Amino acid sequence: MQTTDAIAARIPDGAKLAVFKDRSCAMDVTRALVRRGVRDLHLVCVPTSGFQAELLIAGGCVATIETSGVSLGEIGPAPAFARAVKSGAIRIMDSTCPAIYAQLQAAEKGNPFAPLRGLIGSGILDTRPDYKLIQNPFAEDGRDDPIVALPALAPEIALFHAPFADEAGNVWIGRQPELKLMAHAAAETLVTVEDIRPGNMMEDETLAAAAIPAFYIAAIARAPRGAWPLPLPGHYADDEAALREYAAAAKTGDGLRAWLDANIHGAPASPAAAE
Amino acid sequence: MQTTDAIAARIPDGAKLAVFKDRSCAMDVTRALVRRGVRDLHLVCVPTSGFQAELLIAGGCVATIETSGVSLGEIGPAPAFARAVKSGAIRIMDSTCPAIYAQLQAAEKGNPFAPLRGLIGSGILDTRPDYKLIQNPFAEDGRDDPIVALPALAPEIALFHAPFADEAGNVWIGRQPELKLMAHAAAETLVTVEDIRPGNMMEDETLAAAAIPAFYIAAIARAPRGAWPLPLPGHYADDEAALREYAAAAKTGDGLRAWLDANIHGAPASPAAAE
Amino acid sequence: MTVPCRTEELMIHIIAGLMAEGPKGETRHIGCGVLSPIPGSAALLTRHKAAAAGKTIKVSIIGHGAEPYRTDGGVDIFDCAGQGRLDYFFLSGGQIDGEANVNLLGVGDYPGTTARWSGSFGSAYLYFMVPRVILFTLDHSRRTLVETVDFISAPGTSAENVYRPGGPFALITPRCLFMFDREAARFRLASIHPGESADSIREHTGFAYDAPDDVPVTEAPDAATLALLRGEVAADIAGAYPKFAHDVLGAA
Amino acid sequence: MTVPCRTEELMIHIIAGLMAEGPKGETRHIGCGVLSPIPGSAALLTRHKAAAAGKTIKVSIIGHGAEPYRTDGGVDIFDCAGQGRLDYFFLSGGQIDGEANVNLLGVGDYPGTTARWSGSFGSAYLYFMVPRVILFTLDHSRRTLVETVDFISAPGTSAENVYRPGGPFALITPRCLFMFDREAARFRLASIHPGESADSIREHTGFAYDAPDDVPVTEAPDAATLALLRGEVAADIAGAYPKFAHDVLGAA
Repeated sequence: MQTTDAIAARIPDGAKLAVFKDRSCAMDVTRALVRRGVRDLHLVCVPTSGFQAELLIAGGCVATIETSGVSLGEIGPAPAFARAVKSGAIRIMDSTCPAIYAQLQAAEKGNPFAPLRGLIGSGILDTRPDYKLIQNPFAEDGRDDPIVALPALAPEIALFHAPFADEAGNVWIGRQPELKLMAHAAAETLVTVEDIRPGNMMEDETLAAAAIPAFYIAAIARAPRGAWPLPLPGHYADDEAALREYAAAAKTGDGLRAWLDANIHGAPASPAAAE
Repeated sequence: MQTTDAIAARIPDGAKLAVFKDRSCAMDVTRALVRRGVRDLHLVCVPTSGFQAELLIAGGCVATIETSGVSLGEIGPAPAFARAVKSGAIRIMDSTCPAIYAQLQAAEKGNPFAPLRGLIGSGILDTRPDYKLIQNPFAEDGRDDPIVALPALAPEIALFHAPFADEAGNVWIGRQPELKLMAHAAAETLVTVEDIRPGNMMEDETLAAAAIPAFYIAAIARAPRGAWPLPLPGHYADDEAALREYAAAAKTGDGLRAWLDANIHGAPASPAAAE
Repeated sequence: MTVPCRTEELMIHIIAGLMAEGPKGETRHIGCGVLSPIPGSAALLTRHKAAAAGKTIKVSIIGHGAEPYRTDGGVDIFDCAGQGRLDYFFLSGGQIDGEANVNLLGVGDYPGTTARWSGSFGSAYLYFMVPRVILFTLDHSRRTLVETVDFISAPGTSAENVYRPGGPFALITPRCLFMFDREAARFRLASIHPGESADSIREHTGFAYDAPDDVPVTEAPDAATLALLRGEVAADIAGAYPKFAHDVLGAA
Repeated sequence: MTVPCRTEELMIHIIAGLMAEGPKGETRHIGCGVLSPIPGSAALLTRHKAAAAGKTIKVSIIGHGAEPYRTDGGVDIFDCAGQGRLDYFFLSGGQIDGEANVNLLGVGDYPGTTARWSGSFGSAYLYFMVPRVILFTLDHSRRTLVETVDFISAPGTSAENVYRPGGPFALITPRCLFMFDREAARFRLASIHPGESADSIREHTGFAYDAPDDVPVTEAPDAATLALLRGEVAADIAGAYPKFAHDVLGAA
């Protein structure tokens, strides 16, 4: 068994790191990364991100972000993200959700690329020279039928937080099959969980259907409420007050620095760890 | 709620019908189809088949079979299949397992095609003019890098047998995610189940992860032991004696006709139905 | 008989009316993205009204935590669209122009040097694949409804050779309803909400559009619809938008 | 010390020896297809031996009903190979020729007018993607080991421009072990099982191959290996091949 800090220690400067949306995020590890001062991450958001990307950008950890969007949802825009993109402090690779999924699925299958409809005429194509326009080889009667080919996207590391793992190292992900896609596409998968259960969930037909086999998992750490202040579906909701407090503070650079000092650099990893 | 015969009645002559491997097969419906004398099916095996394809071919129901293989597993070759292919009584579209999966996944995603490595130099490519060789648009430095493009494969109907459904029409498939792929790729999905449970499995995080939502399901019938003599994983094994009896009888055309008369045309749909 | 209602409620009512039928007969499936409480409520209103008539409409609301509105994982809604199994979807934009181009990304030189918004999300795919995409905005002003967007997250129309079964259907704002003519690549003013006029619409709209000589006034919801909206729909939408359900629809 | 054993047990022992190390250091993952009890047993023997040394080797056996040997759905094993996460796989064939082309389909004009077998299964993909594919047959005769296959389910070698991280590694038969030289596109006789000779191999092999002047005799398993094979391995492989486990390995 690993600690949250040990998980964070496996993520080096410059890593191409895949993170998931705005829930089931390994936020304890994310805080540990900011505290350690990891640099130059290439963040792959599957297919978007919220407070997790925002915090890593606020902490100065990100060189490049590949995403279909970053926002704090109902709470509003992501201020550090918006400032960093406007100023050019980070490089952004804008995409659209199904393109990022398709790119990960290409890596999952060992394909060099995946075709995808849509995108033609979107400014995204102009900003992504790595997305190529090809002809549909199955167009009827040799008709002109352009379609976008997306390169496979294989992150070096996938990182997320799940409800539980078992002693055999399998991880239960519930209704979030994208987490399995991330584990398949990435070279290495790091996971925190609410709990470690005895036994082997793969022997249980009901649990096994929503499990990632241990074979795909490089390291697991127990981190109760490890997704806080983001939600873990079926377990806890987001901590809206904490997120609003952050959003209000981060409106200015000074406010953000004070928030980081109080909440990251001088604070424990999570409320549970403080107990 | 439907009957097995009502499910079979939804499958017309000539239908492009997807069936699954050698387990979780809707065998009650298959027998009903043979009994009714359905004709000219285009059978899509996902990605292979066993006794189900063999029986439909034996019954004269199949015009075309698209498959990576048909065998009775440890019991031996599939005699009616082998005879029908040798004599040209059915048209075969030979493929390889991951190609059929990739073609269904292309249909699932609304893509016109899917790339796949391998296949180049296999005789399969020579026999499948619908599989095309294209250039990998991401080959380094314009290097010659041929790759196979497979057309999307959207069956008209997907048919299988699952452990249970619920009153809301959701179907639980357990550890067989390919069944969900079939439902997504096909225009219409027909299912038989061991049992119908009260309530809505989608409200249960554990069950929901391995469920096909009712939205994808056109009709469900209860058919206890509906996969017999094939196995339903986690519920019952195959009936090896019944399969061996078939294999022995089907070695000759006369033996096969006698077996069909005794076991299909003059018999009830399943042992349970006979009780 | 109509009764007083909020602008948001009027918008929900209008959208639901648009979706009473589908592109190919009955409406089967309505999808809603993130940050879309008005469309989400409209989808649920459509669903509840259809249910009263014994018909089932599937509603998928990205981010909704409860059955039957949540999606089957994040990939599913896009695959659904690719399969032709999604009839309606909604898009907004920091800018929307007269050719129905949508900008969710920002203002100024790319990547948004003047203002940077969240990003294009699924728009660059769904706008092509969903037969009827309904645009919406809460800011009907020349700032949002512009002549030409600074960045095209997703284009309103495409060249004839581009595979595109879907596209824009209508644009609903707090002031009016526009319908989109794909042949002409132009909006047409369809109805004006109470309190607005042809002139006030023209004044606040940054793009050119067609308008009939007599523009009808938007029909307000009747009491039964409002009761449904403030009751069952409000309770349901709270699963994704608790604040909206409470503040706008008055849910407990 | 070696003890008498069945030919199948010898084959299992030899295959396991081949897999003790992987293409890039330690063996991580061995996959076995349908109708492959000997390879399946070899994979399990490799796994049990590694476990005794404190190392974990993943074994996936298509059709195995029990943990930890079953796959995560039917697509997973192919995706695993595509990801480079599968080190070894096994293929047999109704015909195997001197260039390691494999025919699983039939004899005579396509689609098998003289004899029609089951089909090519996953061979046309896995033979390309898995670094070390071990071929096996129980029929070492000129009928099976032919000069040229009637149909290429999967080719032994590919032109230089074809992406191919994988391919044939060895061929095990009841008479001998061949290793495959990918550069030369030829088999080389590596060892001869007890009771066979260089001449008997030549007599029963339909293709040309290389052979050293002195061909070693295949090393038989020691008593500990046989005990492991007839004990834990037999019990484990029974989950996929109960008849084989009972008849060949003597499992209860």
